[in-house]
Amino acid sequence: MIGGRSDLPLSDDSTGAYLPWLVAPMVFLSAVALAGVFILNTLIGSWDRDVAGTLTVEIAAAPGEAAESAERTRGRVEQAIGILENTPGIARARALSQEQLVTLLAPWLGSSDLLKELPLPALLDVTLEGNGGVNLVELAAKLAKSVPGASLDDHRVWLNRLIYLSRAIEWLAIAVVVLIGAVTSATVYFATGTAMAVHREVIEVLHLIGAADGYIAGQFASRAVFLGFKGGLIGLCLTLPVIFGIAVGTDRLEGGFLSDLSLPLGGWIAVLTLPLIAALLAGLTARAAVYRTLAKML
Amino acid sequence: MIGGRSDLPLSDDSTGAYLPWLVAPMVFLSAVALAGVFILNTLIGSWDRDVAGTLTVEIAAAPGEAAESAERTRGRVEQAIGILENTPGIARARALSQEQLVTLLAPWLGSSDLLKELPLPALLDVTLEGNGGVNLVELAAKLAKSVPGASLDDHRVWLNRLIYLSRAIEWLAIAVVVLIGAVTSATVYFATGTAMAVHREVIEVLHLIGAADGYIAGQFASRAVFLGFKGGLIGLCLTLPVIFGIAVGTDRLEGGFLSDLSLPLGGWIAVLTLPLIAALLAGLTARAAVYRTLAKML
Amino acid sequence: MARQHAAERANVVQFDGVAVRYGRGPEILQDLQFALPAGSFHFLTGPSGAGKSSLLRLIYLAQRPSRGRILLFGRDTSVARRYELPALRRRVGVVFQDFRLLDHLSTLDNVALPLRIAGASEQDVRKFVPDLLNWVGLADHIDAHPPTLSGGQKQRVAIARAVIGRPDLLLADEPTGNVDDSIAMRLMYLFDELNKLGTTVVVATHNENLVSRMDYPRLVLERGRIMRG
Amino acid sequence: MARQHAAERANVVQFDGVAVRYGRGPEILQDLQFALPAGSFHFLTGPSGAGKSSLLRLIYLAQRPSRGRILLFGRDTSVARRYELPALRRRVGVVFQDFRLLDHLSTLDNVALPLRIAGASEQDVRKFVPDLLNWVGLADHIDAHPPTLSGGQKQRVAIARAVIGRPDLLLADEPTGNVDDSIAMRLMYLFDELNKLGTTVVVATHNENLVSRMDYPRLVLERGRIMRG
Ligand SMILES: Nc1ncnc2c1ncn2[C@@H]1O[C@H](COP(=O)(O)OP(=O)(O)OP(=O)(O)O)[C@@H](O)[C@H]1O
Ligand SMILES: Nc1ncnc2c1ncn2[C@@H]1O[C@H](COP(=O)(O)OP(=O)(O)OP(=O)(O)O)[C@@H](O)[C@H]1O
Ligand SMILES: [Mg+2]
Ligand SMILES: [Mg+2]
Repeated sequence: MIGGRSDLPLSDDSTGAYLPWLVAPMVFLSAVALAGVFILNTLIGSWDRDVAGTLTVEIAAAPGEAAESAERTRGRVEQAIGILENTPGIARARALSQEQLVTLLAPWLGSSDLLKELPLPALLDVTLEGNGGVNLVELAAKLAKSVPGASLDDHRVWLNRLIYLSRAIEWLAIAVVVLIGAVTSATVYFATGTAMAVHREVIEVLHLIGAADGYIAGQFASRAVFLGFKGGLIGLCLTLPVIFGIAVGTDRLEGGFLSDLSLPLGGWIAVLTLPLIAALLAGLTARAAVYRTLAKML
Repeated sequence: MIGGRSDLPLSDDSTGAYLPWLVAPMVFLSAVALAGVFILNTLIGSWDRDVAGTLTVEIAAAPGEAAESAERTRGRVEQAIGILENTPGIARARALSQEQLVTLLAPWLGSSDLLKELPLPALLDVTLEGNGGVNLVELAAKLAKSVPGASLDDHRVWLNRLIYLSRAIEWLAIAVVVLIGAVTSATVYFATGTAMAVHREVIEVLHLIGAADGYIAGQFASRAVFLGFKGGLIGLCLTLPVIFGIAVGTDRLEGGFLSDLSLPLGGWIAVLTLPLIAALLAGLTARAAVYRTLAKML
Repeated sequence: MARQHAAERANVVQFDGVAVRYGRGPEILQDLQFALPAGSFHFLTGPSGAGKSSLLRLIYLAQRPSRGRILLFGRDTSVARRYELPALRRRVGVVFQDFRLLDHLSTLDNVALPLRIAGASEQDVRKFVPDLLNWVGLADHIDAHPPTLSGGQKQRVAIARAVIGRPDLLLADEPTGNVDDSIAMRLMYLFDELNKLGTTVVVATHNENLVSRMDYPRLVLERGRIMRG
Repeated sequence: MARQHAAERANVVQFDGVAVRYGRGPEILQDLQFALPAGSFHFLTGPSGAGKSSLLRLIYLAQRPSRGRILLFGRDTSVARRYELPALRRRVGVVFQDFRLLDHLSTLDNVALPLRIAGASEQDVRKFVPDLLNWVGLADHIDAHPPTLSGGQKQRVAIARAVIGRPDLLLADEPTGNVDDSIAMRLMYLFDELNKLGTTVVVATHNENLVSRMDYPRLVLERGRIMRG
């Protein structure tokens, strides 16, 4: 499609010259948004793995004398296990034994024999199913409401909350990508269409001289492919520093927490494909616009 | 600027017709990005208030016999207070007394007299300065490293972490707004410039007939203002459902946690100003482009 | 062409009850019924606005008649498929009244256009185009672009473009409006030469001087009809 | 005008050693030294490409000379400020060789353009424009747009636009190339009338017929210089 002799005055006119400069920023925006989605997705994936596996639920000791307290605490534990095991995505919930509890509390309260005589809180070890699809935020709210003194591992709940927020942002970013893609297409479409309007007379003369429709359309299409690709490349060149900038910048900001903010291979491929898409789109639009112009002629 | 007799063939030509359709999606993108920044900023503001005020640091009881443990724990407390009081943004750090501790632990371990004999963990009550500018994530890391067994209130650290992430996203969104603004300007600039290239002959004829530069530029500028404003309004109409959609959608998703996801007044003003900015920009560009075209003529 | 029917072959152009109207206006041309035999040379005259350009537009397939049938090289253009038309058009050379040169191409490239569209080699272009430009007096302006040419120079480029492909049919619409009589005669001589080589020629003109100096039949358009002059 | 110097006032156009070259090409016009007295009528002739249009372009301020000085209505155009030029241009009516009509305006609006730019009322437009269009034979095409007009009709619109403002100076570049001799004479009569009312007229033309039929002096351009005919 590129190359070949051009009989058309499309090489240095002001109409063609601006097409790359419309395409470039659009490809830039698309690429940045696309890269953002990929980075975010990777990040969420790594968090997801942290959330998968097991989880701890703590149930405070019920108030009252030791025996009474222990009785009531046991009732709450049963209740919590019931709720947990009825939650989709949770494989199993099991209360820790007294010994296990003491072992766990030792670093906090010292390994005193006195511990054994205290009305201890209960800890439940919850095993999640492989896919990690539990909404811990909802679960925490439900537990807190139904079982007095029950609380879900704070760290996990927060991570889950973060994941949900990030997912929302991810969807927004995908929407932005789609949107910008649509706008880019519209821009290329209208810009190319305008070029055709400007060159209507040229098209007509070629038509009357006996050029076949395909010949005329091909000339304009190859020109548009070239200009669209040029714009796409410019846009891409603007994108690369931004992608690296995001990685480096956020990395420094969050120190380790967001450390894997680099673009995965799939993301690179997607971003690098954009100029080709822009070029193809420009070419097809030009072709269609010329055919549409020609269709009005005998 | 709008209205007045138009002597120019700018009313129904294909060149002018496409300007609004280039401006509309750009204004749409700008408005969505702008609204996003405002919403995010409000959200972060409300989280910020949650983080302000006081904060708890927990220091696990050191291992060993009761007396020895208490001694070592006290040493760690001193150390932690030293670190805390040297952190900018922290007004004061104070260890809770034994009585306060027991009162606090009672709900968890029952209010047994045995508690008093345990090697209890220490709790520090930390008062933050008004502006809430402490990086809790960093502080937590520093404490954990320097003082064995010290940990910062998990909830708060997570909230802080979220705030930092959101701030990063906010800056990104601001960058996107600036970027899209620049792209919009470029689009309007080039689109209007092209219209001038197309109308070069018209401009030249008017010039040679004796029309003053201001007259010619004014005709094109008022036309461009109209088209730009039309495009801006279309873009705005597309924006409103999206803004409401974001508010409703994220609201449902996170149930309460993100409940104040509505656009603040300032945001509404900024978003509603966009069509005016687009119109102004189109007008000024057209004016400048015509003057530039005319400047090449005698 | 070789195996075509003799009667069809004889007439390069044939109009059967052709009429033209624009939009819902009156009929500009009415019931046109005439034929142009192969190898003929006609002048087309008539007052301004009589429909000379419209008639030529019908022949070079820029416009459909609102009524009637037009045969071009024996092919009924009203039933011809769209993809057949370019080949027909390539056999017709046209000098447009408003030149229609491509501003961004040099004189040489403008004139070479029909050759290139027909797939001629660059060698042929280099061989024929400068010669022809020399003949029409534009040897000094081979690399000039139309906007830098004078009115008469543009007209001569338009004529060169129309004849470069040695078309079977040459339509010239007011080809001498911007040149003086000596150049006009020189251009007519060019058409005459082409005609002698077999090209059918129609020249629409207001130049009475020219018409009277050359001994060719005349089609007079008046009130939408043709009166043989 | 009223308080201008008498000698300046006498000459509407004055060329002092004017030369024109395009880019780094040769000088198209050389050492032009002449004056057009107020109220005069000249034909400008010369072969195609001699520089007639270029000379007129200098006068209507579309182009600067590469050398020399041009006085228009007594004002030295080489020292005039940019903002003074529109007022000078409004006193000059021009018929461009390639018409330069605005395709998106109707015939009426095209012709009304100079009036509107000069700030005339719609009432005046409605009063003068249809009359003039009637005179040039375009009464039926008042609402037509240029692309739907024939070549001669466009030319007449261009002429109407040039004369509608009763300019002090009328420059017509090949104004009769697309009309027959009877319309041409009618248009010349229009110019003649304007001239009698005080307008200075210059008509560049190839139409020998026309020049010889009217008894006006002739400026002949040849090899870049003016030879009074
Ligand atoms: N596209 C069009 N739409 C409407 N009317 C048209 C169109 N083209 C031509 N006409 C009208 O048809 C009539 C004939 O036009 P045409 O150009 O054929 O005349 P012509 O004989 O070539 O005149 P001229 O000698 O002035 O060139 C004119 O009145 C013109 O206004
Ligand atoms: N913008 C330009 N750039 C370069 N050369 C030009 C330009 N305009 C005109 N010329 C050249 O200057 C010469 C004179 O052109 P001009 O249009 O003045 O001739 P003319 O006398 O009006 O001819 P015609 O009778 O054919 O209209 C020509 O050779 C032309 O090619
Ligand atoms: Mg005609
Ligand atoms: Mg000329």
